[in-house]
Amino acid sequence: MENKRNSQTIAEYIKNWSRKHSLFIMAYGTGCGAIEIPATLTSRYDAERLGIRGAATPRQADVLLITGYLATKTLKRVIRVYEQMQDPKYVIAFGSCTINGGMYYDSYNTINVLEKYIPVDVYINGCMPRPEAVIAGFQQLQDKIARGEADNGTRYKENLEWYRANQHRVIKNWRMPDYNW
Amino acid sequence: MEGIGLKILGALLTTIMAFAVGMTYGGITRKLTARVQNRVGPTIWQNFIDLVKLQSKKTNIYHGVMGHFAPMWIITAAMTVLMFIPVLHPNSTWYSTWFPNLTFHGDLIFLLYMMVFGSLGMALGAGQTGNPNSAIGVTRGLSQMVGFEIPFVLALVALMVQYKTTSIQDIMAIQDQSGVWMMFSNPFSFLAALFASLGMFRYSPFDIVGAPAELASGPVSEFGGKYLGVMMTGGSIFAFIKLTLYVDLFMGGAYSIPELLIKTFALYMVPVFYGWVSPRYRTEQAIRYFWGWPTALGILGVIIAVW
Amino acid sequence: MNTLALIILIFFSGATLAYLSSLISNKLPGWVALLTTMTGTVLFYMSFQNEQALSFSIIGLNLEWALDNYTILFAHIIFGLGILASLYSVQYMQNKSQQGSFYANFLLSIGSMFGIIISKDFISFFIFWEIMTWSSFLIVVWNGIGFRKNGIWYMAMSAIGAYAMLTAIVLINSEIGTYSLQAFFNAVQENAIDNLMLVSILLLIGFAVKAALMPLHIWAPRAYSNTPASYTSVFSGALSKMGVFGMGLVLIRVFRFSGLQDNFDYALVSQFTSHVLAWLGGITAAIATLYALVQKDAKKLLAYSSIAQLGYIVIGLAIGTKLAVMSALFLAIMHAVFKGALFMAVGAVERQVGTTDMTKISGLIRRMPWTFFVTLVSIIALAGVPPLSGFVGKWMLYEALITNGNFFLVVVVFFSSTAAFLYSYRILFGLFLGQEEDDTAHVKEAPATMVIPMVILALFLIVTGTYPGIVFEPIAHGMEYLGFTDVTWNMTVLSNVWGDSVNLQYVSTTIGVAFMLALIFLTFKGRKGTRGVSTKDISTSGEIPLEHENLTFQLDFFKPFERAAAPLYKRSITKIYEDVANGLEALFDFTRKIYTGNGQTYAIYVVAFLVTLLIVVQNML
Amino acid sequence: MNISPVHYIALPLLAAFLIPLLSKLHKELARIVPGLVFLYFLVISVVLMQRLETQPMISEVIAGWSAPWGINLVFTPFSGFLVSLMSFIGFLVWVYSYHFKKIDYMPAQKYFILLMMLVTGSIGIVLTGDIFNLFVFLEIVAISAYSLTAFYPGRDGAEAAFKYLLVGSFASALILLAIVILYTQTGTLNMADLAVKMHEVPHYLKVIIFVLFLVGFGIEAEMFPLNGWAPDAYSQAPGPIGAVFAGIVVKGGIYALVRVVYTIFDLSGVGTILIALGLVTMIIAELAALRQDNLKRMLAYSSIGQMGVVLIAFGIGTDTAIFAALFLMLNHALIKSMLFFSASYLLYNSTTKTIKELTGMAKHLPFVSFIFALGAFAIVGLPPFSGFWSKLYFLMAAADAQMVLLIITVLSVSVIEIIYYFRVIGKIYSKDETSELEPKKPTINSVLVMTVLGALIIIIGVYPDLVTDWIHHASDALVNKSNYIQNVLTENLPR
Amino acid sequence: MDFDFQNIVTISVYGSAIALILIGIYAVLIKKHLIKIVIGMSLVDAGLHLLFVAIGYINNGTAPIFSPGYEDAATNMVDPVPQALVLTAIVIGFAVTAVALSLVIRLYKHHGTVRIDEIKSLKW
Repeated sequence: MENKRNSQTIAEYIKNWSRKHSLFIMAYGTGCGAIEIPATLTSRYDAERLGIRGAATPRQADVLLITGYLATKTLKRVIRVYEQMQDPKYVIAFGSCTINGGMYYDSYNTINVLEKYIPVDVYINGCMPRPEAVIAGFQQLQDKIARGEADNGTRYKENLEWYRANQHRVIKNWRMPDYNW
Repeated sequence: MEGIGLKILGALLTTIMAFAVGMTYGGITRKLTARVQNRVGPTIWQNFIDLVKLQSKKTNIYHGVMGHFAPMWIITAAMTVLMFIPVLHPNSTWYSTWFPNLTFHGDLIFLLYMMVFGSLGMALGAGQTGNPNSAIGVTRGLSQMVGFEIPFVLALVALMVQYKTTSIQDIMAIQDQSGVWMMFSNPFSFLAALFASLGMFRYSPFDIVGAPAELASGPVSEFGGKYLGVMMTGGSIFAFIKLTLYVDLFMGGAYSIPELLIKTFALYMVPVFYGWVSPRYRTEQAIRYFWGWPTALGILGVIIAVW
Repeated sequence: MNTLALIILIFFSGATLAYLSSLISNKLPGWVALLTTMTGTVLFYMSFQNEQALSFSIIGLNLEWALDNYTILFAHIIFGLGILASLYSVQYMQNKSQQGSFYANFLLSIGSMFGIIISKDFISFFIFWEIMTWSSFLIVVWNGIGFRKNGIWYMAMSAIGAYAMLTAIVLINSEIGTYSLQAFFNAVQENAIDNLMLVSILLLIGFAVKAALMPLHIWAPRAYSNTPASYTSVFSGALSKMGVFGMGLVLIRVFRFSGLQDNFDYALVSQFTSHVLAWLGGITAAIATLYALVQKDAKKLLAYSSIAQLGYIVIGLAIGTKLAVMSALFLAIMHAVFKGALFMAVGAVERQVGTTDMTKISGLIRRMPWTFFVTLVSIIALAGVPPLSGFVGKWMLYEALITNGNFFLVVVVFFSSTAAFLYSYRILFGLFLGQEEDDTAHVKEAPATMVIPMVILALFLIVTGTYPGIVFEPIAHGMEYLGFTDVTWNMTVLSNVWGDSVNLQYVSTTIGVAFMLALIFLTFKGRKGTRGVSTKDISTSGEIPLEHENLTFQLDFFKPFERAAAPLYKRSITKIYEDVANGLEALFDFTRKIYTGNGQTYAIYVVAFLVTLLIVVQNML
Repeated sequence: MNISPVHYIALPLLAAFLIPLLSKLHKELARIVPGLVFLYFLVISVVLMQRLETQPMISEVIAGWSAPWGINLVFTPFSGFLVSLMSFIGFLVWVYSYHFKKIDYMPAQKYFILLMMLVTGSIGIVLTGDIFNLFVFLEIVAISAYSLTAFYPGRDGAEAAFKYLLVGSFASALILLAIVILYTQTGTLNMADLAVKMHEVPHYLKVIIFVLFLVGFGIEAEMFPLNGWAPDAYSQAPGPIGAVFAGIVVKGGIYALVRVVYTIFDLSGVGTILIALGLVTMIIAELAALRQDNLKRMLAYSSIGQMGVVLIAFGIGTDTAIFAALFLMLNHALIKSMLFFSASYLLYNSTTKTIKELTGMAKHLPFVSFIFALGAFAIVGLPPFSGFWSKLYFLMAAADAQMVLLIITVLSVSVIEIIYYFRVIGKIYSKDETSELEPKKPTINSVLVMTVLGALIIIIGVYPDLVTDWIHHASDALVNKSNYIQNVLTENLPR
Repeated sequence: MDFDFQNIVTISVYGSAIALILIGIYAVLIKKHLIKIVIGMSLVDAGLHLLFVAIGYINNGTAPIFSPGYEDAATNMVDPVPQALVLTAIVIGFAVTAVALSLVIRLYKHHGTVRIDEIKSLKW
């Protein structure tokens, strides 16, 4: 992949630099992975030194953490939270479950591949990933941001129809108000 | 009209300084908090980074005109109050050149009311977003305000009574003349005001207004991007304003910027320290807290002042 | 013909005409009322500069009417608000029945208010006072709902006040032999009244009822909230000021400038009364504020808020220094303006939506932007936040209290005005902010004749926020009538006796500049990407609200505060009154058991009475 | 024709006998003749009042025996005032009840005869100068009042009438006893003469006589605790008779009491007793009225309370107070009769006569409700209605007498009065629900009567000078006792 | 005090008058029977009338008529006024009693009782 960093304008560079060093995370504690977030953010691993801090609402958040398997029911919520986040936004998916369903691969009500429903920037493997891995994942995201490659929101918008089709396929009762975001 | 130009320049300088100091203090707090918790913590410039990021973010939505105005109310209030507050001691050399602004045209009670201006505007904006959490946060914030205003006002009344003036410059000048700071000549009032400042800064234990897990950060829960950025700026300026006001009123003001920084920082550490060691109060507990010992101290202060 | 008599006559005959015209068409009375108020107002403003007086005699009592500066000050309130309210009223009352009686009483009360302030003798004062009372009472019960709850209390409390006043009046007459106000003041100067304190206190009680001072306020919330909004603005704005008018006369002319300040006892008692009154005002303000912020009904909230505001005014008058009186009168005018505007705005909501219950309404800001604007401006003025005119009055009040040494009172006042932010926010949020109700999606802005009066009032608030001197001028003249000399004022600079000042022009300019800067920055930065969305589009922690759901937070709005202040809410004065009333009724019920219904018992009474009288009277005669 | 006060007595007595005969000629005459009598009352009242302009009083001697030996009728400004008032109210009652029992003329005949007797008796009480005659007239009033109270064939009417009779017979017995004692002591029955000779009576007897009179007339004047009959009688009598009770009969009782107190006796300290009794009467009555469910009983209690105020005013006894008392009596007569007139329409088809049933009556009977409200406003003394001025003068009198506590008590009771009157107005004008009563539309004559009364109340309220001269004359005449005695005893030759 | 016949008569007349009044009052106040009450009322009246006549009576007096044989009537006549008055009063008392009795009949018809304490549908 081509390194875009050198082709950035000064303004873009500053923007990306600040984005990189200030990641407000929206932790969506779906599965067992949620237990790793506190560990990551508190004294032992101290993610705040990287500029990572929690945000309580999607409006303020930069990063959406999907921490584990997603039931179709929760997927609906995830989609909504994701869509409410403001550009630029990033998604980090935790654990095997978000990659291929993991141990729930044949469950009737979980999704297997998160990428089909919302775009993901970084996957962190493991079941569950330890905080070290999480921080490594964050660093990877930061690199990506700095390079200007984290175009999560744009991807979603461009392929909205595809994502929507996938979402509709899983979520049978799509009774979500479409507020035209 | 070179006076006007200079004044505008001075006003800009004051604003920038207030902004910078406020932001830096926030960063330092974060760092210190992290150290206290045995963490490395972010850099002390982290707040600036956050601000730049917020401004760089796209702001997709707003919830109507009051939502749009909300950050404006805050920054307007912050800038206005800043213009009317003497940043440095009137006798100091720097003051007359750069920081006189409009300080002779307002007094303490005006400032008290002007400081509310921002919160009320913010509350309106938060209300319009339609998020129930915002409204709940606002009600908590306003209730808490009623709580801490009482000791605060008691302290101010003691001050005004003691010095027979409501003008901040005069208060500073009298402290200067007598050589005794208010915080020593009437320690009870100072203590009451100090307790009130805990609530004003909304650090723990008085941070239920924007309880992140419960209320999704309360009033600001629908604001992101540029709105949040402007709010942060306003908040920083306000932090500076409150500290400066305390320094002016209780510590005889500052003659130079370093002195100001030292005094304000020392004051600032009080709520921060208090926050480190305290869990969170519920709103009614917070209000009762302020209506308890701080109010008693304030009344004592007034009695002493009257004597 | 004398203009004063002509104005009174116009209003009273206008009232009759309005009632009669309702027999022809239900639409006519509104226009008749508007025409009458306009004629009266024009007549007044054409001639109020001239010296005017009128005196005549009725069953041997001399009645005098005259205009003076203090009167003119209050006449401004009455006519200003009266004409706007009657303009507003035409559309507001559009579809209601029985407009004839409404407008008749409307005009009667305005006319009698004018009568009160021009009266220079107690008899016409009292007559107009009572006409005002019952005409407003008839409007309170005009809708015929909840009479027992609303009307009776109003009338009973008013009667208590009026009779206290009447007692004082007849006592004065028995002392000085005339009903003339001027003679009374002269007698006070010469210390010619033996029980002056009793008389003054009785008069004060009479005025305090109308000014809704604390133990006598219980009629106010019920009466205000049960009245059609077009009258409530007059009711709360102008009619309650009649209490202030009278209190000003007693507290300032009798207590302060009585010429008896050398008399130690007198000074002591008058000082004591003033202090008690000031504290009552403070307590009124605090408690009423506390009650205002737990209300669910917007009109009730405003009603309690009115009580609180009147509390401030009473404090100002009771303190009685130059600045305090000025602030009280300024607040009186401003209260008339912003409370008038607020009641009009709430009335507009009521007319367009059908209710003023804040738990049922939300998100009207997009439907009724002008109404919102007016409410916002008025609420800011009410809360006393700069740069609107409410701040001017509050500032003067605080300074007056502090410079006069009322340290704890200032804290009480400050507490209540801080708590006032809570209910200010409550009403703005409850009606206009929050998510939009689907039920109210069809709602439109109120018609122009309703909006224009409100906007005029709001603009007045904005202008006087920077240039309060416009209002200071008549106030200063009025204060000179009350006995103050050398009343100074400045167009835009407020100052206290310690020499501290606030320059309002600078304040407004700074706020304006800062606001414009922020506005430009926020609006134009990333303007293309930003768009307005519906208030339903909120982040709800992933939970998905359905279209018809309304998540607006309305119930138990200030529950935490209520919990914290629970001891203050525990004892409700209304409840005490009701308990006393119930107890008395039970006692009366017991008393009337004397009439057993048995004819023989009555015969026994006769004999027993005869015997008793024979025994008792033998010694007496 | 030479008009003299005798016509007041003679004519109705004649008419009463003639009516049954005349009604044989034409049924309608039974209605018309009483009206003519009342009209004639009005005419002679006006003429006699005119004549009083030139002479202090008219003393009419009956059967040629001059005072103090003969029976005489004395028409002073005071009695003229009351007589005119009674004639006026009587006439209005006649107009109002013209359609009374239209279908069946027999009851109407009885009704009008009794009504006429009631009014005549009351006028006789006021006019007579002889104390035994006063007793006789009182009995005429009483008997016709008993009969009228029991006029309706229901069971409650009889009960009320019996109670009234029981207490009333005590009254007559006591008065008779008093007259007996008085006669043994002075040997005269003429009131002027009695007043002259009163100093011969030993003090203890004087007191006993006074107490007997006080209790005896107190029963008619509805003094507490002698007024148990009043609410029953008021509420059970036909509607217009309530007005007659309040407007005429009670005035007669008060007159008798006042005449005795002011003219015959020269006891000091009577004022205090009257004030005390008036106060108690007023307080108890108003308290009872507050808790009353029955509208007419409520009006009755209110009437008692008003009489208490009048008693207090007479007890104070200064010029202003008596002026106030007379003004109060005038207002009470006008307003209370108006209230009774309107109330009887409001309650027309009600069986229980309770206030509860009136909910929303204003919708059906707007005019009557308006009149009732007007009456309520006036009687509680709200300006600019006539009730205000009398109340003001009463208070002025009390204030001049330095009775602050009295003022406060009276005004507190007025608050109660306001509460219960306005509660009724609230019920009538309530829109919460509507009454199930079948309203009866007021007939044209009753509308006329109520309009006249309402207009009078407003006119007197706005321009009290219309009647104050009249009342001033009356009160002067009452206060000026020696003038009365002198005139009665000297002007003794038959004209 | 000499107990001659006239004195005894006088005393007994006065005494019986007072006794009648007291008995009447007793009946009115204590007896529950309506008829008895009416009788009591009549007794009171009768007692009063007797009293009145007795007061007017002079020992050995003559009728107040100036006619031959009664020349000393002017000085020694019985006072005629009480007698005239008593006549009136008796008529009145008669009328009242008649009304009362008619009312008693109606009360009995409607209430089915003649006990006064059971007839109190109007009270308070």
